[in-house]
Amino acid sequence: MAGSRRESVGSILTRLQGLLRAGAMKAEDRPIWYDIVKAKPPKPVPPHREVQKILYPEDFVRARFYKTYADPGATVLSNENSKSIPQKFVDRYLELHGKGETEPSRLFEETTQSLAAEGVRLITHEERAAARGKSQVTNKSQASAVTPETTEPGTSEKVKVKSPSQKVDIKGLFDEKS
Amino acid sequence: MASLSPWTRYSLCRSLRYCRSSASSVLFSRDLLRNQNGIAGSGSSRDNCTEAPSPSSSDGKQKASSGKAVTISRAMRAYMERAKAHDDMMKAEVADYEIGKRHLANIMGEDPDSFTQDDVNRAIEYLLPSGLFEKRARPMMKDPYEIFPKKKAAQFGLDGRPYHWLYFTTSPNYYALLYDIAWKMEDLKAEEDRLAEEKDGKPDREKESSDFTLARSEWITHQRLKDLLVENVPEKEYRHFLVLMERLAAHPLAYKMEEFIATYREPIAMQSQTLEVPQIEVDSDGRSFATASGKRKKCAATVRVFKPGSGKVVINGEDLQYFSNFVYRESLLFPLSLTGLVGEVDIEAEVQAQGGPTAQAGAIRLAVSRAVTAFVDESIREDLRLAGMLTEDPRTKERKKPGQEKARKKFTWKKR
Amino acid sequence: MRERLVRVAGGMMKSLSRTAYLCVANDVKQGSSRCLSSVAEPKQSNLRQVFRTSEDDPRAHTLDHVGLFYKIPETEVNSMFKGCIHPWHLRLMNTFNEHCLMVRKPSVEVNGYLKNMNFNHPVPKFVYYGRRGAGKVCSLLHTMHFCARNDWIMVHVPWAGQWVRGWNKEVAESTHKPGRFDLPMDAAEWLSHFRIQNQNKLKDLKTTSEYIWTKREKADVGTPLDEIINFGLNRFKFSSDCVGVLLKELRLQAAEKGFKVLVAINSVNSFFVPWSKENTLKNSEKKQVLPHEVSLVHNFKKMLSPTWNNGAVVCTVNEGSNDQSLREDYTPQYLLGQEGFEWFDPFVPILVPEYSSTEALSCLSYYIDRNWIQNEHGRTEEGMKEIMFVSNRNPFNLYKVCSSL
Amino acid sequence: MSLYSRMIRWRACQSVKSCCSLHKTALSRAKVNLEQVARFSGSKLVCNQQEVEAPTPMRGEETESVADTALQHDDYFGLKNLVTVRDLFEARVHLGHNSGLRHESMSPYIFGERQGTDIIDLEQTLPLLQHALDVCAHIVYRGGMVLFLSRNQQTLPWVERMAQEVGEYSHCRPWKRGIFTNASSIFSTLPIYPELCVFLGTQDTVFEMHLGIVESSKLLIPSIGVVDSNCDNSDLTYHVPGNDDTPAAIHLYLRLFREAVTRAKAKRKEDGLSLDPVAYDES
Repeated sequence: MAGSRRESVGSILTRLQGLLRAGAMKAEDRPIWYDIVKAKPPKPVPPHREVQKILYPEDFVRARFYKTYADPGATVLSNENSKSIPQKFVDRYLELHGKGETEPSRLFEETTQSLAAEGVRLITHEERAAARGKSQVTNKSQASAVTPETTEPGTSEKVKVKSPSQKVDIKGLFDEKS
Repeated sequence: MASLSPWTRYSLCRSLRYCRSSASSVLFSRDLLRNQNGIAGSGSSRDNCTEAPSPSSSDGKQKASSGKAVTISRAMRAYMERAKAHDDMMKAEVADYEIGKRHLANIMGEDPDSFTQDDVNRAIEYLLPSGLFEKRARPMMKDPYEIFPKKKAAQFGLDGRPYHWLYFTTSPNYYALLYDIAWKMEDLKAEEDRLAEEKDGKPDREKESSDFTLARSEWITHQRLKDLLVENVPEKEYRHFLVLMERLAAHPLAYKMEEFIATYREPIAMQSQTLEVPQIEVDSDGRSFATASGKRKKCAATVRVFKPGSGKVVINGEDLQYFSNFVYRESLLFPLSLTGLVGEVDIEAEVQAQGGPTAQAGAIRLAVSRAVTAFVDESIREDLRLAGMLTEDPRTKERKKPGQEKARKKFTWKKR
Repeated sequence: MRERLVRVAGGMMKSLSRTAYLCVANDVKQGSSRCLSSVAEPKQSNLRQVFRTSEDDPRAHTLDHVGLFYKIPETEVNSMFKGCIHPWHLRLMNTFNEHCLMVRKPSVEVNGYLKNMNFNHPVPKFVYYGRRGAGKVCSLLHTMHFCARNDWIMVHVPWAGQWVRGWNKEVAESTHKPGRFDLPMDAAEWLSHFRIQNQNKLKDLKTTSEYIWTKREKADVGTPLDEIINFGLNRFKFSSDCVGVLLKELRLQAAEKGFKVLVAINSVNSFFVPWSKENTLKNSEKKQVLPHEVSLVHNFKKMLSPTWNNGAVVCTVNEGSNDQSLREDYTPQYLLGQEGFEWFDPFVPILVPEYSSTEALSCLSYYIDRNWIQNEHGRTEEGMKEIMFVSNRNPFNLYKVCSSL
Repeated sequence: MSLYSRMIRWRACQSVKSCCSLHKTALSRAKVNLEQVARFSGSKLVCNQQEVEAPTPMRGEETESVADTALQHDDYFGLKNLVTVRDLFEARVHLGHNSGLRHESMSPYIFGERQGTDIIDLEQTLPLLQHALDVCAHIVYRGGMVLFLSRNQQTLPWVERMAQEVGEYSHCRPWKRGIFTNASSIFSTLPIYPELCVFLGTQDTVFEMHLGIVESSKLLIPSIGVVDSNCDNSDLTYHVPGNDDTPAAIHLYLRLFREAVTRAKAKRKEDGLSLDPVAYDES
């Protein structure tokens, strides 16, 4: 078509109209889309706006949950009906909150207790660290005979992430829960 | 040339304008062009252009059967105009050619009415002798339809809509093929899932798929694919096609698509099947023998192989001593050792003493291999063929070049 | 795979040394045992057979021993065979650490004749002939061994061709007769060879006439032949004449004294056929010396004439000692030429053929036994067949083929 | 996510309701219009508002007027009830890219950033999609060619199949430069252009924009494009903010465009606009 090939100038509609106005294109030769685009022009672009972060109240509960408690372990994804422990916690929290009986400051502990009553035992980061340290000690005493250089607890912990003793620890966690 | 009058020379030259290279593009018929201009009525054109009705009006509108005006797209109008112009030009050229032919007949003193194309060729060769090596570069006078490239038929209808839904890809047939392959693959995957569900992940396909194999065929060549698609397919695209087809053929359920795959495969001819196996004859002593001959360089050998035998070899009445070098004896040994007939056959060879021992040994070896095929089974015959024993060596002595001492060797040259 | 097979086709007997290729080739064929040396699992040949005989006395050899190797004792080797055997054969024997000869039909036949001959007749003449490498010298050796065991006196020329060729040899005008030429070195060499071969047999032999070498030096009647030999070895100038004296005395005394003389000459045809001009013997004036002008040849030719008895002449004719242009055939008639044939007539030609398949197998078994064939495919039955095919069962070619395995 | 999903669900219900009500009125209005067309056929039904430079149609006044009447209609092909916000949500149309990849021109259409991922505002997407479908249907209704483009390898066969089945065109293969801008030499005929390009993804590779967008804009071909949060929408005539990577979303778009094209063709036949002697479905 004989229009300007500078695509950044106006829109295709204005450019075609320019052609028609200037007589470079006869009216009967106009393309099919012309009438349609003219009748149904593109909608104006809404004004630019700042994109907000999407946050919900439950996010704060969940954030505090993860801050306080250690990762409760894996979640079964194949069963969509089963809820994960954090989700249960959040639901219970909101439920208690909705009832309005508890003080907001005690709501978190209340929820923990309520879940504990149902048999869900949550382990805090400190407890986890303590348990891990203990297993680390035993592990070290076993391993020291073989590898005396693993003396520094921080590095050895990193190294031991995949060690069998760690697995035992996790297994123990599950056992406790069940 | 001097005897020609200016006029004849002019017409001759005019006729000789047809000496252009006939770069042929894709399939296109002149039937179509004739059709549209009402020259030839028979018009059995091969391409899809026959679908387009012949437009007679030039204003771009036509009354359809419903009585309403049908718009002919500008692209189609332009195409038809060009087609008409081309046809007019061709008509003029054909007329020129006919006149030129008559002039030529007169020059040669022959009857213009019975002057054929062969006569034209002969006359041109006589009147305008050319020393050019390339035949196509020499003067010629031919039917314009043989000289001008054929014109491409329209790929779109009167309304300007392309026939093919992948027209805009510029290689519709190729991409349609890829599309087919993709969907076949999807179908196979779906089928596999279905079978896995039905038979608990163990579809028994051994029975059906037993005769599906790619071993006896190979993928079609690049050129063949081009011919099949009537499109230019770049090398890269051809390789892409191969990759996709390989993937399809490697699918465990590929046998279900055997028919589709087979269209893009060419059978590998079992050459040993087409091989001529010599007849086994029986001589007066009741021993069976086979006769065969072989060639190498300038040497020809005829060999009779007797079975059973004791490993005796007679070449031109001598024994294997005929070849003093072990290399030649070894070359005779190979077909026998490959077939396991060392010491079990007798060989009688007659070989022309011309040529060197290599040629003689090679000729005898070929003949022996051929003769031995009579006594062995098919698989060994194929082994022999694969080992190159049944193929004649086409190499010959390279000619000596002028200015050189031998074929390659140069004269000694010293600057000073 | 295809390429490999073709590559093997190129130099295929090397297949034996390049068995790896053929093994690959054969794997494809799923181990069929057709392709001989390519059998994936080389198994020892079952053609292995008896190739040795403990009978080391050639007098006892009969046709039953044909194709079997017998061992020559070390002492006899040193006394008799040093300088008689071709270098390659000697090398091979040294490698094998024993000196074995195969009993073959031609020599058994000749030995049989010698055993039953009436020696009152003029000397019988036998000529071994055959293709190159067919075993003529070995047959001659066998005969010599036979005669040595019978305490015959050996007059053996290891290679007569040596006397008629060599353009740079020391050639002297004959002291005995002008127009002839002496080969002092060759004659001396032969004398020492003769002495070694007949160490204990010459004690009683004395000259029967007087020989005057120079004005001062002469050999009286009754001089031991040993002294003649010593004289020849000390005075090279007269060595050729000494040879003549020696041969004459042997001829004369053979019948009288009752000892038997074996004249064994290898490639006797060189006595009669002149060598080409380039390589021929030349005198001090650079003129060609024809064989009959050489005094040694002249003397030995006399041994071939039927003028004496109580002895035998066993010779070989050899293509190799003829001129390049005269090697078209290996028959005595062709090789000796007109003159030689007439000189020799009458004689018994004995063909030394190539190995029969039993003999070839025996030889291969011997080689395998001596670890001469180490390639494991060469030890298989199919490998042996290949070797036999390529060598055409010619003993020398058989050795050559096997030497690379 | 639960609150958000609940919220979306609520919104979706609202939109479904409104859609239903709208649809009813639209249908009744369409009937009226058709009757009007029938009554005033032949007379010049003025369709445009003010432009003098764009004269009334010339290609057979009768058909033109029918088409123009259809154009007057808000939803002539009944495409508004085809899809709801819920449908879009379930087809994961709302999922954008990582926020760091966001294109500035897309920020008005982004609902928010959820844990580092942009969420596209389906409330805005829906009307834009309906508008685009309507335009597409109108172009088809008038006999225009539609070219469907996509460079997504995963969904390529589906796009091509849809185009083939509805009798339109498709180009999902590597774009050779100049297919529009240099068409006369590439096709060696008088160039043929589609009347509409539908981009089911506006990106060629992850870094580059589809070249066809610029080419169609240069050649005055209107384009509809599904633009993800990381794409530039400035060269498209009609844009539909939405996920362009997920097969579910692409299948949804394909279903909608298929419906739009089929309905438009049916209408075209019904209204007697289709007089072309050549069948251009599959040949």
